[in-house]
Amino acid sequence: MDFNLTDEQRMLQDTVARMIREQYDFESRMKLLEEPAGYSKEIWSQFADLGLLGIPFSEESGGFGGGGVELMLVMQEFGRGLVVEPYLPTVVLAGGLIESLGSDAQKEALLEPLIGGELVMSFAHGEPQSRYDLSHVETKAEKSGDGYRLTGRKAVVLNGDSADKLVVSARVSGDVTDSDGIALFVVDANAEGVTRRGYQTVDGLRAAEIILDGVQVGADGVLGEPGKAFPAIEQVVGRGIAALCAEAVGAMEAACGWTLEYLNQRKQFGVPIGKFQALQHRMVDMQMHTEQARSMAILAASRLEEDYELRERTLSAAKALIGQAGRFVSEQAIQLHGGIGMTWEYAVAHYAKRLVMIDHVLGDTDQHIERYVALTDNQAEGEAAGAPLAANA
Amino acid sequence: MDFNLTDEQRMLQDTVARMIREQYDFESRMKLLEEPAGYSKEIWSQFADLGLLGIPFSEESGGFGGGGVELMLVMQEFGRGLVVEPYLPTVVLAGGLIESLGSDAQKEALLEPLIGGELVMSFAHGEPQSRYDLSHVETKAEKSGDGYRLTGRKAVVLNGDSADKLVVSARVSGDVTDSDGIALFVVDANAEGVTRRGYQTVDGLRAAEIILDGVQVGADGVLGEPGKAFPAIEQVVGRGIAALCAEAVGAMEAACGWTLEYLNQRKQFGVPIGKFQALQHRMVDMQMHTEQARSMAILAASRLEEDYELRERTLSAAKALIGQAGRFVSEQAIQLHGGIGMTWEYAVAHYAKRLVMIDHVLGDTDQHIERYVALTDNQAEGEAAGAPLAANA
Amino acid sequence: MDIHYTPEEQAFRDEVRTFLKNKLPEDIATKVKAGKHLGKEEMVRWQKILNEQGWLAQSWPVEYGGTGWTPVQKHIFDEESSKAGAPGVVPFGVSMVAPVIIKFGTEAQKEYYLPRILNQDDWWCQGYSEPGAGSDLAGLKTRAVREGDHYVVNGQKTWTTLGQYANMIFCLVRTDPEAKKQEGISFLLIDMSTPGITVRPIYTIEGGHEVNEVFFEDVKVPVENLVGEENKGWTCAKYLLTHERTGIAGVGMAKEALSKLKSIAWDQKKNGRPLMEDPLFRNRVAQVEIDLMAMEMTNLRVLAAAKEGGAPGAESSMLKIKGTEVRQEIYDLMRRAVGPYAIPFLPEFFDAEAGEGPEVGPEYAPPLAGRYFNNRKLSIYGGSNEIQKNIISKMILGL
Amino acid sequence: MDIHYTPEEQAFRDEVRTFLKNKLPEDIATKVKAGKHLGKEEMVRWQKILNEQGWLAQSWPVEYGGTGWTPVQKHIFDEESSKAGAPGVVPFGVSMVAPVIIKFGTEAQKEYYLPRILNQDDWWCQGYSEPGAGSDLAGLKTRAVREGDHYVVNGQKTWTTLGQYANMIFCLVRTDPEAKKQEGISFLLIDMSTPGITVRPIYTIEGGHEVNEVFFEDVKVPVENLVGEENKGWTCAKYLLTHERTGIAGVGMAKEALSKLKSIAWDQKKNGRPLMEDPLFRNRVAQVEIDLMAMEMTNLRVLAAAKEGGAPGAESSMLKIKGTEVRQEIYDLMRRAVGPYAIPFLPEFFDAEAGEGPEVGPEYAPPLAGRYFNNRKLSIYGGSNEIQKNIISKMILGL
Repeated sequence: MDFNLTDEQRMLQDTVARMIREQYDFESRMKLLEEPAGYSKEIWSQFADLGLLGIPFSEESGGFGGGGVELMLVMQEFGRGLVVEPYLPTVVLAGGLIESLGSDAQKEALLEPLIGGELVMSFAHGEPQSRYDLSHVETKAEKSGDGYRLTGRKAVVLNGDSADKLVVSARVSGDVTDSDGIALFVVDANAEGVTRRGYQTVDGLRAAEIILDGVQVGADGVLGEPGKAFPAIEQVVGRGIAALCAEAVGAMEAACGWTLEYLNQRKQFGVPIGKFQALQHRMVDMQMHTEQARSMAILAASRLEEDYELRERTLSAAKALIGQAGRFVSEQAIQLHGGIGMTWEYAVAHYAKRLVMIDHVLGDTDQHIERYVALTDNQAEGEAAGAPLAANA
Repeated sequence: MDFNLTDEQRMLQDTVARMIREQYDFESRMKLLEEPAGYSKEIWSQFADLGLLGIPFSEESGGFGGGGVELMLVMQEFGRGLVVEPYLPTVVLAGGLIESLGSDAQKEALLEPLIGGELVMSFAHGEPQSRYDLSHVETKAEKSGDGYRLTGRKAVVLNGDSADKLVVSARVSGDVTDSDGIALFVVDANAEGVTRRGYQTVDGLRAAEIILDGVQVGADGVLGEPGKAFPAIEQVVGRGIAALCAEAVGAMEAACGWTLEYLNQRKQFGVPIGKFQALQHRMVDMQMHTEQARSMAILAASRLEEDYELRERTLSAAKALIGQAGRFVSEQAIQLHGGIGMTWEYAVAHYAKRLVMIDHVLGDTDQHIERYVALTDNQAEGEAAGAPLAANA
Repeated sequence: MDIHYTPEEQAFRDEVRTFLKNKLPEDIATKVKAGKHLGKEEMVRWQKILNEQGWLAQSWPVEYGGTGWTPVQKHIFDEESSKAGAPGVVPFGVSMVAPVIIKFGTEAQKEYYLPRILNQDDWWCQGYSEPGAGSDLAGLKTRAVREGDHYVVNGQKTWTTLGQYANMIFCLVRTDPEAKKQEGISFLLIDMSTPGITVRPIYTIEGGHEVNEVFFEDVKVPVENLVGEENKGWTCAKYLLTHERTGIAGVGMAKEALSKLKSIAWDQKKNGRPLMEDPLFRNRVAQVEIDLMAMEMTNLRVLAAAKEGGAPGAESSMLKIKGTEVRQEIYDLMRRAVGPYAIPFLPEFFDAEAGEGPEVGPEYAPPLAGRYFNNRKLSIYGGSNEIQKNIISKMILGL
Repeated sequence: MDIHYTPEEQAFRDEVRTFLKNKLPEDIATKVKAGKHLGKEEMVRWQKILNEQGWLAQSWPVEYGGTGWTPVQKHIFDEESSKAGAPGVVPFGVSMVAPVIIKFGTEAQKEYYLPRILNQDDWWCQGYSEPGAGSDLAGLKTRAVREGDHYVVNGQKTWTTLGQYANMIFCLVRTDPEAKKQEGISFLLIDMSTPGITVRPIYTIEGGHEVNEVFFEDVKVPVENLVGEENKGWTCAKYLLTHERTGIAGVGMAKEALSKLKSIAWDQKKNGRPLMEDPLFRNRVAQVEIDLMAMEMTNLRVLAAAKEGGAPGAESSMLKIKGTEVRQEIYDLMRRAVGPYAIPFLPEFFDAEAGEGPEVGPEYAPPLAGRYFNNRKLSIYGGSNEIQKNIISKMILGL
């Protein structure tokens, strides 16, 4: 057992941390929201230059060959900076699916520009009725020529408004919630039949509702074997969950940091309010939630390559705990700040919004506890409960 | 709307309060536990002399004609004193069933001595597998001569070890959990075929496991129409719930009182520990839980005569909230006392045990929330949510 | 002891219902029920209707135009209003400055200001908090120096709710800088159009504009605008703070919110079934419903004590805490109920009738996250819940 | 970063498993797993077995007979022990007084006491707390006055765990009453058979007898029983308190308790189905399981830091709080799981094999309520959780 970072990992962490520290202070971040795409193309290029966009991709695909820990290190710093660039939808989700299912030609055509920062993508999967159910896909893909014709509607597609290309899920067979029968397609965001309504999100990101009205996709746009995409979706979403967990830990650290500073500086009745025991204990609770969240983010990152059940159980446990911890930290950070924590001009409000909204992305606490239970009760009970965490699989 | 007590009610309250204050201090109470029956026959006689054993019975039955409020006033004082006498099983439950279903002859034969303090009874209803489900009755009653023959087992029968007579539920028809088909019988506790294993309870009361091995009951022992007893059971248990709620409020008040006194008196680091803000706020939380519990005890007492749904919904809501409040107050009373609150010699430990155990009697918080939901969703939603509390039915 | 309404109280409830049914403008009720923001015009319109009915000044003495209602009547009115979707009355004029003027003001002040408040001629706002002094009011720094028949005011107020609409502000100002903290404070009425006053909006976490900063730079205020004695403003402030606050628990608002939560949870689907049938979610809704039921009863008990002359005192702190906890829990559940559709930020949906292009999620969804965040304020303003616990532990518990 | 055990750590785990399988007496494991109390004989028997294996003194330096284990090895041992139903080692001798003797004792003390601790010749107990001083150790009043080659000790200690079995007690006593609070305290080793010592049992909430009061009346203690310098006992006390506490989170115990909770909840029926399939109860079990998973990871991180030489410091306060919260939650759920059968009080069931007459409820039920109540102590002893939060807010947060 070893919690030390390798030299390479430490370098990666330092690089990202420095960049965030130097270029991503709160005021700069708030200005980025006004960019047309809702983020900075320039910073995106810098991410590319630093190699960050290639982190999770294999070296054959032109990537860095990083695993869960590398992803965690990057996302944690992004969380500290409340980074708005579309790393999750482009690199982790859409990119991950292309690497996982794409043909050599598709990988070459898409991953190279993606890693280079020239191609921004999105994963259009959720639908108005799907809530957090990954297998709920109503959008239809009908055979048409040597390709498919897509019809349906995608909901709250992160950065779907400015993406160049979309990875779209659609059903080729089966019932609405079957995991069998789901296919993935690469669709040009400006293709005929695609209508996008973009909007800002509560936490300052961008998303879109996307209507697909008989969108024609050629054979070269089919990703993997049609109808068999679900396992890859689950795995890539799992990576997304680990990424969000790490981001949340970074944001919690920042929210705790701001709050601690405020408690030390703000005076009332003649003393810093950090001298009041009730507030001290609340601060301790925030810190403890953050430590528990950090533990789960590490565990999630460390188990991305394990077998299905252990991996998915861990990811659901992590997302569930982090949703709760994030909400607690957010609410208490605001409460301990008082009115100032409620204002748009003050960073804490925005950390709070991001943390609470993370619980609405890729499944919330309730959904993941339910899933954790389902995956646990599949196993021999004694094993599941008593198994040492660190035991090798 | 009027929260004032009538003069009669105030007199009743004063009488019981005085008696508890003068004769039921903590040391005296702890001595009573060593009595053979687990309570004091002498105090029971005093209850009779004061008319307390007749409170809920109609004047025709020789009672006081009291309603929910009178019952509440008595039980609240009992809660303050941690009274161990079998008021709930004898007067509220068994007595209540006899008044509700008994023939004139049965009422005369049983209620007069019961109200006079000469007859102690118990309600043998719960079974090893019934948990909190009132309609779960496996005990069988088979026709035998002009009476019945009872076979089965009753679990955790409060004061079942020392009761003179038992009201026993048994099934004449239907499946194990049908509410139809349940009958009630008055059984002599020493009748042939009755085996009792008595024991103390965690909170210092007494209970028994009772085995019925072909116990013969004559026609005069059948209470009401066989198979149709369930509505009466539900109503009388409802009164029991209201009684327990009131008792819990009395016990919470006492637990808060002891804790407040301790916070003021105990010094650490040179000041009374009540000066520490974190402990102050905890004490406030205890007090708030107690006030919320008091509100529900009043509401429960006030709705005992309402129609089925409103009455039962209220009782389940009250029992659910009071279970939670009681647990919070207990745990925090111990915590704020520190080690001393953990000791057998100190009253707070016993209030805590009673409060926590009340949640195990006549349904716990979980069971009653579930029941509340079932009863609520039966109704038109809008009505149920928006109806003013004080609205006349 | 009888928790039922008396026949008189029932008759009153019917009267209120009839009034609301006939007089509450439908456009306003629709907006309120949808959780949208009201503009100034709408608030004024409703308050004029209330005034015509004689029901605006509920806590004033009858001789000044008050209703003479009992606390239970006020409770009934609040409850029915919330249920019907009537907006709450903006408190700064009618419920805050007016009682102070009635208690401490000169005859001239009463004659001038009270009718203007009833007629909606003045929109008042509150100048209490300052950047350096949150829950610690006595530490305020805004100075007023007597110069002839004027005070000259310099300083800054903050968290001034709806100050953007106001033409009048009542302020606590320091008139004797030498005096001990709570002494040397005076209570001034200030015309917002006086030169030297600047109002700057504060945007809050959800992007809304409810509160403001107000800056005073050499603002001349006539001495006749002093209420009570100079340096005795703390008396006015305390009176206002401890002034009976019937509605502090927000029972009516909580019930309305709960009812909305339930209708959302019936509409939302989880795994093909209404979310309201999900055992865990349903349990949470029931928990908060039961908590609210208990709180309503607690509120009624406090009201009854108030009717009997018992001072609500620190009980209102309990109601404030419990009331805000219950509402925050309900808003939290609403946000969670809509799943991913809590994410879009569509401020145009808060105020206007409908968005453009493809709709985004169910109609009720867009304001929910904002409402959740905005309502974090409940446990902060009006004395944070921590301050309320300090009060209870001092006043009730003697700690 | 790698959360897996190294091959060496895996080999060690196998070794521990084999040892436990071969050497842990079955009667003891059965009692531990059923939540029953162990007697002195059983505890001594197990500790002798551990000593024969050389595994009793896990935190001693190797030269005194310690194991030289890394923190991870200790964690593995704890985890496997809990899983197997091995009792925890009674800490007062081997883990508390011994490290102090090793650090501050004379050669004679080391030579005499350490082997006796390993061989189970002495049963030690702790004389720290006093009736007037709970978490505030420095306020202690027990006096020791030097008279020739003896100290004469007068005073009272309390919460002395398992003092009824002890023949030795280590005490903090005040040797200089003039000195400031934390000065003037000395660390004494006292033979319990010395005239003037009385042990009185304290029965706890659930009826058990784990703790005692110890009274000292003119008790003569030879000066050679002083550890460290006179008046410098606080140094020993602090050393002991901050001494590395690997097992403070109680991960192994929590896992065992969780596994028991699950088996109970599978066995119990609610509405004809296993309670474990009740969505609400199942959710609670999952919540605490996930919390425990996170805590185990936190514990491993702290251990790893300790291995690298980073002092666990205030992190152990976090683990203490979280560890006790998790266990208390599990015990609470167990109590609730058995419904009405939590009510019977059957102390004969705690220790003996079976009751008489008709059985009362399922075999696992009788100890559950008692265990829940008894374990309220977890958040009180060893520095209450409130004190731990004070420590964290000072040491980590600097508040």
